[in-house]
Amino acid sequence: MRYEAPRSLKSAVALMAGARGSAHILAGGTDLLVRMRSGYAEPDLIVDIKHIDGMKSVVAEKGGWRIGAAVSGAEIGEHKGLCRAWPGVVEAANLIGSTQIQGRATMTGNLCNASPAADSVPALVAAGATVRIAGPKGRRDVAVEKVPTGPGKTSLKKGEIIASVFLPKRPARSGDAYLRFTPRSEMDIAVVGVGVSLSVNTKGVCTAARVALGAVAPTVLLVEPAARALVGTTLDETALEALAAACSKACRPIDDKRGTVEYRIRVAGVLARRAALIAYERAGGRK
Amino acid sequence: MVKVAIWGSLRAATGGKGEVEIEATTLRELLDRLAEDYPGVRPQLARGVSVSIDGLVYNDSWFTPIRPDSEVVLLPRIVGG
Amino acid sequence: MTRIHVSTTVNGDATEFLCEPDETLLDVLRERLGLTGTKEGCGTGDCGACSVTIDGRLVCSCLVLAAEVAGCEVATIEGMADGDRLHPLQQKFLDHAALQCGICTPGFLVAAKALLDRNPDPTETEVRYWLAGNLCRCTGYDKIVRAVMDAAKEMRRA
Amino acid sequence: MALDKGFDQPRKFKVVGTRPLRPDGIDKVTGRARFGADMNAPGMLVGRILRSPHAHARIRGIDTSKAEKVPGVKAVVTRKDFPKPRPDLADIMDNVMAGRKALYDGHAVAAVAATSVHAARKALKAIKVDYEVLPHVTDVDEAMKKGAPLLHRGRSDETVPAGFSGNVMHRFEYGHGDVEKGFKQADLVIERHLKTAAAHQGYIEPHACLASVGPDGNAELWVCTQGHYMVRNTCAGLLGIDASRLRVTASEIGGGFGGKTTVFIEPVALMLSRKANKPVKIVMSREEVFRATGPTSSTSMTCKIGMKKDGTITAGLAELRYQGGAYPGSPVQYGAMACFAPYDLKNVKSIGYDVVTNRPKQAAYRAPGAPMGAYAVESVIDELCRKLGLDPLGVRLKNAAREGTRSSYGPTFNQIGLPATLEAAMRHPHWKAKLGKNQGRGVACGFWFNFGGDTCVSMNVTPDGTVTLTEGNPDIGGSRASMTMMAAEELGIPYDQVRTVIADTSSLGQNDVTDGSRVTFAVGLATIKAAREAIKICCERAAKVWGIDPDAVVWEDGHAKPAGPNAGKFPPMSLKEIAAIATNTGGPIAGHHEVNAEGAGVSFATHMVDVEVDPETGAVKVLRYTVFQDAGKAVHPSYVEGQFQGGAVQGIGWALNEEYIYGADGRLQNPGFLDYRIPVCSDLPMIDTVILEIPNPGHPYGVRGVGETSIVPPLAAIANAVSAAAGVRLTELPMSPPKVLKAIGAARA
Repeated sequence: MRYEAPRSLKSAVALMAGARGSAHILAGGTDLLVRMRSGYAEPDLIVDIKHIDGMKSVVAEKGGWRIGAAVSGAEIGEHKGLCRAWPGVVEAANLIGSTQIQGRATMTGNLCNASPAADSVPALVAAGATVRIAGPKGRRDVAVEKVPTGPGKTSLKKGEIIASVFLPKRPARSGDAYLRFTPRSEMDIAVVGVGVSLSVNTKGVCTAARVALGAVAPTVLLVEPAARALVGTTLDETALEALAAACSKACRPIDDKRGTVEYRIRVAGVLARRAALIAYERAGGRK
Repeated sequence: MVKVAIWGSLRAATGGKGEVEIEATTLRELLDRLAEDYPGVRPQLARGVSVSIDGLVYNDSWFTPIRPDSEVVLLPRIVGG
Repeated sequence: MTRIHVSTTVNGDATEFLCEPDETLLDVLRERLGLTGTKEGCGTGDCGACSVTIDGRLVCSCLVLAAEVAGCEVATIEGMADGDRLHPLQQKFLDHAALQCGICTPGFLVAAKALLDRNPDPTETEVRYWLAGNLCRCTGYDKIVRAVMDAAKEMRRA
Repeated sequence: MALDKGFDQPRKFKVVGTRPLRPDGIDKVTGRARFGADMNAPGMLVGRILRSPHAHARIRGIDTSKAEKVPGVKAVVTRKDFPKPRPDLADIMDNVMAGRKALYDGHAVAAVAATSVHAARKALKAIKVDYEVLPHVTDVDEAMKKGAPLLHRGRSDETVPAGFSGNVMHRFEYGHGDVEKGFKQADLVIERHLKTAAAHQGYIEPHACLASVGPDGNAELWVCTQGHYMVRNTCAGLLGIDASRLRVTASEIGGGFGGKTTVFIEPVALMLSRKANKPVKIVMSREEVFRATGPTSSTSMTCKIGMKKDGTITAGLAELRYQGGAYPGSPVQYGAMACFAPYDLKNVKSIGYDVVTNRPKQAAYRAPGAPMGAYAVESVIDELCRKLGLDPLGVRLKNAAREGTRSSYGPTFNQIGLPATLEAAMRHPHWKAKLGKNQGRGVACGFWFNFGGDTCVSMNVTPDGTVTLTEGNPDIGGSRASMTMMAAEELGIPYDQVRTVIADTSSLGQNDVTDGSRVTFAVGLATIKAAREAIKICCERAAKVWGIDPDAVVWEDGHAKPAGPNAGKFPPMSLKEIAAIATNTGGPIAGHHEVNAEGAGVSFATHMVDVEVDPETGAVKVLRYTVFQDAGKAVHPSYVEGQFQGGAVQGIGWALNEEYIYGADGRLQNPGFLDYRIPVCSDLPMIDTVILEIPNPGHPYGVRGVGETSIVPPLAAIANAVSAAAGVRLTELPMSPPKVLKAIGAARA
């Protein structure tokens, strides 16, 4: 195995594109090293991207925020601007693992690991985030929900690296929230995760919404009927019922060691209601 | 003679008796005579027994004295965790 | 595999070592540098026994490649006391009987210090969530939480 | 006989009952303490074990030829390398290294020693095992049915009635009276079927050892274990060497809870070392710990209890079915003995079935077998109280076992503390505290035995008058502090003038394992006896100096003093003064004591817990928890509290989230701390403790073991609280959110 720590994105891409055998990006390493230890990953090449300019920074861009691929969860949680603009995304990023994991784990890694249960992904999808991908053929911007294609699989091509996540400008009177269910209060993988982002008008009527579910299908789900259930309402009981029903209906979960099909379907609706109310309050809709 | 209480599933080995009388003044005598008088108990003795004498549990001390009026209960061998 | 030469700082001392590219920081600390105070409980980042700080940031050393710490400041349990003067957290762990077997203790101390360095006056809930990545199977955490709260109090007074 | 009938009461203690700092404390807060994996040796090799991926498979052959050729590989070991074991070690041998069959996912089949981790890994991959996969069974009820896949042939003993499969190894029965008659006298009879999942001890330190066997046949082993004498005896037996040739040193131990009371990797490391002629270190991964060491049993139980309207229990019947993994010896007998032990019952019967399945061989786990049986009995009592509108503490006190009660397992209790714990619980503010919406309170009682066993202690007075105490039981939770305290108490010298060390197996006689809550009781007893012997010698030396009869010298506050009318007037001599002239008065001064410390007492506890249930997700939050337990005499109250708290929290984990999850393929699906969910700090409230002190008449200070009883009541206490909060009786552990939500849904439908 070879360990490389290039100083530029270009050389990182060149290393990844030219690699023979299995090549892995290392940012936080909190998934990769676990997989190496268990023998699931046996890299021939590891490219540590933390020494590349911009990978460890959060910068304002067009009213939104560009977050480098190697920015850790703890750094996101400590960033006042991000906390103000996208509290739901920050909450989701901060739910990944323990304090120790937070010191290393990145949202980009969470996305590229392509676990259906990744915490930050539903929140990013709800927020309408995009990623910037650098590759041998140049760079492209892609919606977050287009990245994972199945458990452990992404749409990234050989040599491609996600360089940053972009959170757009938060519209006025908007709020987002992420809730997940885990058996323990910490140190757990989501059995169900729900990200909600919505905007309201001055009368508290929801004007736009995005609802995303995690851990209930092979990839994150952007549930449009759930969003439609909210738009045009003040999140009254009928709207919340419709939201819960839409979320439960969208689920295509499996039975596994972490939860049952029945349970995931049920709790997706419960959490969606709760997350929507938090987002609504944050948007200034009150309740 | 000492009265020895026999636990439920071992009673099959004592002809259904829940209590047997044994001539013994020590633990070793008790176990030896028990095996002689009730051969059916031998497999359990081989697996190991503990003996409660007046409420305290003994495992191996052969010369533990037993008084005629002692309360003696035969138990499967107790080990810990 | 070609070994990698790494120059770093461990507990304030300039340190150099050679490591395999896939070797973890935990393995280098324990096997190459003789710093066995950092423990391995799981090797997968789930127990916190291997907690250290890198440039002040709390991490599981089992999830860090040793090659990554080139040029960094690594702090382990061995560097916590000042000579023969225990850190207040170490003293409070003793005073409160906050350890039974002691295998998780170094990780808890390193993690608790990282908390108090940031937040000198944490609530019980903040302590409990900060330390949620450190598993202890002996104590039920009660005395550990008390020791951390008490150490924080004493450090605020000092 | 070890028993000191003369319990010195009332005695004013000077050291016992105080809270000094533990002697090994500074090493443990500075990282200096050396645990199992912390030792290295020159020329050391890395040992690794190949494990079966199948739950049940015949091993047709193992080809190690390719592995042996991997560069850096110095030894490969399979079962063929071990001599035929003695009959009493046959199951241990087979569990350490599979013979004809692999009996569970994770069963060791081969091992290698190599110069690097990489070489060892490569060698494991190069070993070819020819498996014939067989049908498997992991569920206890399935395993008992006729026609179930059989693990062994002809192992069921004469106690097993016809109609069961050959996986049922043994049947136990205890009790007295006539339960059928008793049920007829009851106003209400409830029968429930209950299940519990297998839980692992979850010690944070994986098993580790460093073995070195020389060409002269002398061997050394450094190991984390609860009993290094047991390791010596077992390994010597498995390797066919004299026990005296094998010197075992116990490292500091990072938790055990019963799980380190047998051998797994140690014989393998020794065999690899013997073949390679170099030191070999084996450290288990966490995954190996879960797959291949000993969790406790999973169980299926039926419990039926009858009660009168006034709360009198008229009869109790429990049938306990415990699977103990691939070999006989589940702790079902203890479950059957302990489950009704807290109560004074006229009609009681408990039946236990020991069952084998394709799971790792269970090892002891804190009060082995008792928590599950208590869960069954205490759940049904709680339901009876609820349905009859009775106070659950009042009912328990009304039926409580007391001094003179004939226990359900046979013996009559002497002085015991159950009523005191119940009365303390009734008086405690926790019992009166208000509960909110979706909250519930549960109580439960628990019983456990204490053990004694072989114990050696050697106490040496140094020339400067300080004292070294040498004992042979690994200190798993602060026992060196307790021994030091008892030695200082007896000698009448300050705590800091005694240093206690754990000897290797060449330095003392046989010591039983640190288990059965025996150490503070048994080693403490031997320590006191050793101190008394040293004191006797000190008094004799003083008598010589003074020219008086030794009987005219007494020992008080660390000094020899003349006593009696004709003793004469001499200034008292301190231990320091006597030690300083020891060379002149007859030589070094020491006391030692070797004993089979029989006559341990029993222990009881009552637990009280409040929980909140989220009716929409089934999540359970523990809000408040109080432990009431009899400690006999609390030697170091902080560590007694620690035992209470730790046991309670292990019980909380077992009740709510911990479980071994097997797939249809018979493989363990959650061999890691991420999905085997032990409680984390943020899951819990503080755990309040109330120490009761009802002296054990079998110990000079009245000490009882306290380590295990605290895990017996929590499963039931939490189940009772969750059932109260959810409004529906939960009968299966763990009460994970999907199960709770399903039960709530079913109750409302």
